[in-house]
Amino acid sequence: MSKFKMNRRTLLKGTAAVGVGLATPTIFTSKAWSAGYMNEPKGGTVTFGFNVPQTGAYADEGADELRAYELAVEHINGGGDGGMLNTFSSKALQGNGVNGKKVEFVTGDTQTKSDAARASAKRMIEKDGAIMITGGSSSGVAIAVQGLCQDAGVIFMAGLTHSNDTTGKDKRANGFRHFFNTEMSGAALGPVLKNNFGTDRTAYHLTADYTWGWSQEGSIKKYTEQLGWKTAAAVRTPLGAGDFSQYITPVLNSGADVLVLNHYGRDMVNSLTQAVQFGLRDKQVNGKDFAIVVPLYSRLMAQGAGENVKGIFGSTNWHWSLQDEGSKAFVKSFGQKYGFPPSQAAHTCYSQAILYADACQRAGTFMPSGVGAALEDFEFDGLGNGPTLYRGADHQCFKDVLVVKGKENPSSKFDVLEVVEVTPRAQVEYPASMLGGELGPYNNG
Amino acid sequence: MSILTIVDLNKSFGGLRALSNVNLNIDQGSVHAIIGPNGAGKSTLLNCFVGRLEPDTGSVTFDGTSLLGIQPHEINQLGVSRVFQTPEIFGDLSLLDNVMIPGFARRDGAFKINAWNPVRRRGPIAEKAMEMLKDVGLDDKSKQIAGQLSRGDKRRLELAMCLVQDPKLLLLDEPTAGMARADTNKTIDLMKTIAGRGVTMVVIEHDMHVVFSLAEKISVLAQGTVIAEDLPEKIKGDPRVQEAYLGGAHL
Amino acid sequence: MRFLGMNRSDWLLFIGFAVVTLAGPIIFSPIGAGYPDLLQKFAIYGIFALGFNILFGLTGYLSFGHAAFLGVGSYTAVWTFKLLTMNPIPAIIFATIVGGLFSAVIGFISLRRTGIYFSILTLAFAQMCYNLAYSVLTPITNGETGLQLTQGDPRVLDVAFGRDYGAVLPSSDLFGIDMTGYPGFYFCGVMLIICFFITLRIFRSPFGMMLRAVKSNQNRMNYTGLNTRPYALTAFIISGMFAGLAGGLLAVTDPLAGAERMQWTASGEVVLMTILGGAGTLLGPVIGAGVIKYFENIFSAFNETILMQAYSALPEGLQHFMVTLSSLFVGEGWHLTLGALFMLIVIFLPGGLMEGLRRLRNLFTKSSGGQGPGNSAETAHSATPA
Amino acid sequence: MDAILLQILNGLDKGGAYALIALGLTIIFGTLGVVNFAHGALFMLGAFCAVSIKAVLGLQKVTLSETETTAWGTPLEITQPYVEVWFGDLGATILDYSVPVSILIAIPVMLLIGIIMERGLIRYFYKRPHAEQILVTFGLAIVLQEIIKSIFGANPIPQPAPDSMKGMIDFGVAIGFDAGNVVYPVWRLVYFLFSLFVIGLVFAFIQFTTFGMVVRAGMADRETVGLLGIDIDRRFTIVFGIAAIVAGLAGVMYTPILSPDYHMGMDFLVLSFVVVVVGGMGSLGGAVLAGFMLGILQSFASMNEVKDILPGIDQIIIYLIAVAVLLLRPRGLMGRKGVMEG
Repeated sequence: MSKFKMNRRTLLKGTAAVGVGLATPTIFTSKAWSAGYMNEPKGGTVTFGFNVPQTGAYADEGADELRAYELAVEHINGGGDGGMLNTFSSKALQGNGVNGKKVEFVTGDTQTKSDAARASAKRMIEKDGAIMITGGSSSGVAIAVQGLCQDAGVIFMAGLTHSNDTTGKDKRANGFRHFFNTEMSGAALGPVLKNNFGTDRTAYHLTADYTWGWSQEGSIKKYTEQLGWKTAAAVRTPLGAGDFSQYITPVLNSGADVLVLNHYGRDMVNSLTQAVQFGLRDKQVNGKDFAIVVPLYSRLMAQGAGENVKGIFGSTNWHWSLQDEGSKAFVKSFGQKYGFPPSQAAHTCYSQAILYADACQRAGTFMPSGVGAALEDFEFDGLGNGPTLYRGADHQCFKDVLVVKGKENPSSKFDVLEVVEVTPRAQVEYPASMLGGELGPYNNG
Repeated sequence: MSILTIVDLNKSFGGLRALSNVNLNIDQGSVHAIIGPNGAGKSTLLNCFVGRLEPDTGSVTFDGTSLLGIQPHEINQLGVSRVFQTPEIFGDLSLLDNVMIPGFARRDGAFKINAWNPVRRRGPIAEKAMEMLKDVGLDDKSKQIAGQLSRGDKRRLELAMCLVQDPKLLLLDEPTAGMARADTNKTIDLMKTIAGRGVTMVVIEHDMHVVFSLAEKISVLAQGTVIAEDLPEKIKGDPRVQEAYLGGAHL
Repeated sequence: MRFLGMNRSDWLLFIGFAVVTLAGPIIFSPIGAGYPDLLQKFAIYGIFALGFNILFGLTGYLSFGHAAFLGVGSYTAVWTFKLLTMNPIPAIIFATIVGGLFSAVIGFISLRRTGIYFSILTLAFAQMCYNLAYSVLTPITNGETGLQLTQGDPRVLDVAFGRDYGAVLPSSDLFGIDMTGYPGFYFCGVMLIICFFITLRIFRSPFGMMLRAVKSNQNRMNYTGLNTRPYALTAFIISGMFAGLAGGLLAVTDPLAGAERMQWTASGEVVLMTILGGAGTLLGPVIGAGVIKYFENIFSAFNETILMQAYSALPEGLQHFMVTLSSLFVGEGWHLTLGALFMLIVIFLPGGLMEGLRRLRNLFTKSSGGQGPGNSAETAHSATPA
Repeated sequence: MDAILLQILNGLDKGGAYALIALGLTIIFGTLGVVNFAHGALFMLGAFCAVSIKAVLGLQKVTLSETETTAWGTPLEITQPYVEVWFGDLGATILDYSVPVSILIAIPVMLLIGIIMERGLIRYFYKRPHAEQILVTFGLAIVLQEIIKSIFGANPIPQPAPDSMKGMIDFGVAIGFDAGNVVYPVWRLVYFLFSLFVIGLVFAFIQFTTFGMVVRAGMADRETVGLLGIDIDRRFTIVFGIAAIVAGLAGVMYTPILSPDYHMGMDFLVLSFVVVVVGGMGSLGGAVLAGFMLGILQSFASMNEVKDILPGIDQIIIYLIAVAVLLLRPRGLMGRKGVMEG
C-alpha cells in the first residue's frame, strides 16, 4: 500500500508540473509538495491554524476560543505568566516555543458550516502552511474538519464538540478530542438525577433534530432508563425553531415529570426560557416537583437564558469556579488579560493547544504519526480536570465530568452555574469499541 | 370568402354585458374597420380573437379553425398578428432583435431550442427584419434600444414585428392614436402598401380620416352589438351611426 | 472572421477567459488567492453563477432556491463515489443529470407563477429540501455531519477494475490523478471553461435572444407566437444542471456533502454573486463569485496580530486605533464589509462590477466613438437587470 | 381536545409576531413598491431597543470591594443600578418593567430609524428593479446586524418579562378542564393582545384618516396618486416610518419570548416574506390572516400525533402551505392582480 501511495504522490507531482506548466516555479518549492510530511516547518517558526466560528450563532464562543488560543501561544512562546504550563504535569515545554521553533498562528472563520469550515481549514493548510488545525464549536463542523485534516495529513485538535461520533463512528487517526461527549454526560448525570429526583420518574425529551441532538437523547435515555425512569416521549424539534411553545405545551398533559432539553446554544436558551414561562419549573406532577434537565450546559449560553437557569441540572466540561491549581492558574491568567473568566470552550481549546505543543516537544517532531504516538495513552494532570488519559484506541480524553446546576444567587453575571458534583473519571469510562468507527492509519500528507 | 367568422359572440364582465350576439365576417384580403364610441366593446372583441379573453358563448373561426380555448401563441402561429393600443415591444432589446424574434417565431414555431449557433446578422431572417424596418422607416435606428424610441416609432416597430411574420390576418388596435398628422399619413400609406400585398386587416380606429382612407368595409359597434356593417360611403350617411356616436343631438 | 460561427471578438473573449482561468495560480497569488482550495472555489462557484445568470440574467426570473440543485448535485456525486467509483467523470455526469431532473420538477411547478411569487415558490422548495436533508432524510444525507466516504463503501466499479485504496480513505482521482490540490483546480477550471463556452454560445444564439425576450415582454412573446413557459423552463433546467455540476465538483474536490449548502442563504449568495458582478453579462457572474469567495476566505482570516503587523510603522497609539477600526471590517467583521460592499455597488454601480469596468473603459476610450460599434448583443448586456 | 386548544393558543402569539412583521412589509410593498429585505433587521433593532433601554436603566454604580477579590485576583466589583441608587424601590420597579417601558422609547427611535433609512437610502430605489432593491436592503440588513453584533456580541441577551406578567393563566379551569392542563403564559397573552391592538391601530389609521386614504390609494394605484399633486414623498417617508415602528414594536414585545440576538432578524425575514406572499402582496388583511393562519398551522403540525404520521412535517409545513396557496390562488389569499408580478 505504501508503495502505491509513493507512486501516486510522484504521479501527483508530475501532473501538477505538467498542468501548471513552466509558469509557476513556486509550486515546486511550496511546502505542500515537499518530501517529509505535510507543511513540515523549515524555518524558525511553526504555524498553528485556529479555525473558530466568528460569525453565526456561536460567534461569542468562537471569540472566546480565539482568546484562549492566543493565550496558549503566548504561554508556549514563554510570554505572560505561563498559565497552566506551570501546573501541567508534563514539563517538556520550556517556554521557548516547540522543538526550538517559535509558534505563530493563523485564524479562520468556520461560520458553523461544514463547507466554510473546511474551506477555511484548507486555506490554512494550503496557503498558510498550518501544521495543525484546532477549534470549532459544533460537532458537525468538528467531524467535517477532522475528515479534512485526515485527508490532508495534518493533526486536528477538536475544540468544543460533544457528539459521540467525533471519537466514535467518525473518528480519524489524525483527530484528537479533549472535550467530553454525550455518553459521558449521560453517565455523569445519571446518579445525580437519581439522588435528586429518585427512580420513579417519567421523562419527556425535546431533541434538536440533528446528529448531536439524537446522540444526546440516546445517552440520557440509556442512563435514565437504567435508573428505572420511563420515557414518555422524545420529540424532535427543528434546529433554530425560535419559538418552542408548540413543543412545550404537549409536555403539560403528558404525565411526564421531567423535561430533558437536548438543545444547545440558542435553541437551549429559547426552549429553556419558554419552558419556564409555561410554568414547568414550578409545576407539580404526580405529587412530585417537575424538573428540567439540560444535559449540556454552556456558561456563555446560560447567561442568555438569564434567571431561567436557576436550579436546572446539567453537565459541563469545565467551569471557572473550580478550585484545583490548574483551573486557578488558567482563570487568573485569562482573567487578567481579558477581564472576565474563560468559558469551557476557551478551556478545552487552551488545553488542546498545550497538549499538542507538548506532544510535539516530547516526540521531537511535528510529523502527525509521531505527535499522535506521543498523545496516545498519554496520562497527564494539572490542566483543570484532574488526572486525564488521552486514550489511544479512540483519541478521546477521559477525565472527571462536572455536574452543574443553575445558581440561585449569582454574585456576578459570570457566576450562573455552581458545581454540584465532580463525577470521577472511572464512572464515565466506556470501552472504545462501544461507539464503533475505525481510526485507520495516520496520514502524514 | 371569409377568413374570420364570428357567430353570436357574447361576453359579460360581472353584470356588465360587453358583447351581445356579435356576428361578423371578415373577407379574405380586405381591410375591415371596426368603429364605435368608447366602451362599445371594440377592444373586448379584438381580445376574443387573440385568446386574451374567452367569450361566454359563440364561436370565432379563423381559416376553418376555432380560435376558442387555444393559447395566444397558438393563434399567432395560425397566422394572426396583433398591434396593441399601447405598443407591446421588447423594450430592452435592439430594434433589429425586436423584429428578428417574430422572424424566428415564424420559422421555428412556438418553441425551439436553437442554442448552439449564434444569431446570424447577415442571414435571411436578419435581412428580412431589416427590410421590414426599412418599410416602417426605422432602418437607420436598427441598433438602438427599443425602449428609447418615441411612442410613434414604437408603434411602427410593433407593426414591423407583425409584418415580418407575413400574417394572414393583421389586427390593429388604434394604430395611429397619439400620432402627429404627418406620422398618421405615413402610417396610412404604409398600411395601404401592406393591404396591397393581400394581407387581411382588421382595424379599430377612432380617427375617421384613417378609417375612411383605408377601410373597404366598416362595422359599427355600440353597446356591445353590431349596429351597422357596410361600405364606408354608406356608413357615413347612416343615421344609426350618427345616433350612436353623437347621441342624436346633432340631428 | 468566423470560426464555428463565432466572431473574432467572441473568440478573443473566450481565449482570454481560458488563459486567465488556467493561469489562475500565478495571477491570483499576489493577492493571496493562489492556493488550490480557493481557486477551486472560484471555478466551482463561477460555474454556479454562470448557470444562475442564464436564468436570472437572461429571463429575469429571480430564483431563491438554486442552492437546492447545488446540494442535490453534491449528494449525487458523493453517492456515485460511494457506490460506483472514485473517478470524477461519472460523478459529475450524474450530478448534472440529477440537478437537471430536480430543476425540471421544481421549475415546472414554480414557473406557473411570475415575479416575487415565483421567487417565493423556489425558496419554499429549497427550504423544504434543506430542512428535510438536515433531519428526516439523514439516512440518505447524513444530516448535520454531511455525507462522507467510508472505507466500507462498495465502489463496485473500482472493485471490478481491481482498484484497491487500502486502509486509507480514498479521494477522488481521474485515472490516477488525485483531484485535490492543483490538479483538482485544473479539473474544475477546465469545466468552468467548457461551461463558459456553452454560456457564450447560448448568449449569442437565437435561444438566448428568446430568453432575453422572456425578460423583456412576455405578453409580446405570446402574441408573437412564442410559448414562453418552455423557454423559461429550459433556462431553469440548464441553470439547474450548471448548479448540479457545480455541486458535483464541490464533492469531487472535497468528498463531503452537507445540508447547509442548500439553505436559503446559500441561494441568496449566488444571487448576490450574479448581481454584484453584473446580471445578464457574460463575465460578471464569474467575477462576482470570485469576489465573494475571496472576501469569505481572505478577509475573514485577518486577525489582530496581522493587523498589528500591517500598521507596525505607525506610532503605537495610532496603531491601536487603526487596528481597532480595521478589525471592525476584517476577521469576524468580514460580513460587515460584504454588506457594505453590496450597498455601495448597487447604489453606485447598478450594473455590477462589469458596469464599473465598462465605465472605466469608456473613460479611456472616449474618443473612439462611445457606443457606436457595439452590436445588439453587447448593448443588450448594458440593460439594467430587472 | 385540550391539546388542540393549546396549539391554537400557541399559534396566536406566534401568528401575532408574523402578522406584525408582515404588515409592515406589505405596506412598504404596496405603497412604496419596495422589496425590503431589511425589514427583519427592523424587527431585530426593535428588540435591541429593549436591550439598550434595559442596559441604560441598568447602568450600574460600580464600587470596588476592599475585601473580596475575583478568581483572577482583581478586586471584586460591587454593582448596583443607578435607578435603584436614586429611586430605591421605584427604580427597581422601573427596571422590572423595562420591556413595556421600552415601547415608549422604541416608537420615536424606530420612527427615526425608519425615516433615516427611507430618506437616506430607500427613496433612491423606488424606481429601480426589484433585484436591486433586494440587494441593497439585504446589504443594509447585514450591515445593521453586524453593527449590533459588534456592540452586543453574538449571544442571546435575556429580557425577562415584568414579574407580575411571568405567571400563567389557567384557561382550562374556566371551561371545564382540570387545573394546570390548559395554561397560557401571561406574557404571551399580552403579546397576542398587543399585536391585535397594533394591527387595529394600523387598520384604523389607514381606514379612517385622510393620510391613510392616500396610502390606500397608493396601494391600489401608485401611478395615479403621484399625479394627484399630493406631496407623496413626505407621505412615503411617514409610511416607511410607521412600518418600521410596527416591526420594532413586534421586536420589543417579543424579547421575553425569544432572547434577542443579532441574527434574529434574518430568521424572521424569510418567514415574514412567506407570510406576505401567502396573504397576497400588498394586502393588509391578507398579511394578518396569513400570519395567524401559518402560526396556528405550524403549531398543529408540531403535534406528536401529526409528526408520527408525517415525520418532519413541522419543519416544512410553512413552505408546503406557501406552495399550495400559490398554486391554488395565484396571488395569495387576498392579493390583487398585477402587484409585484413584473
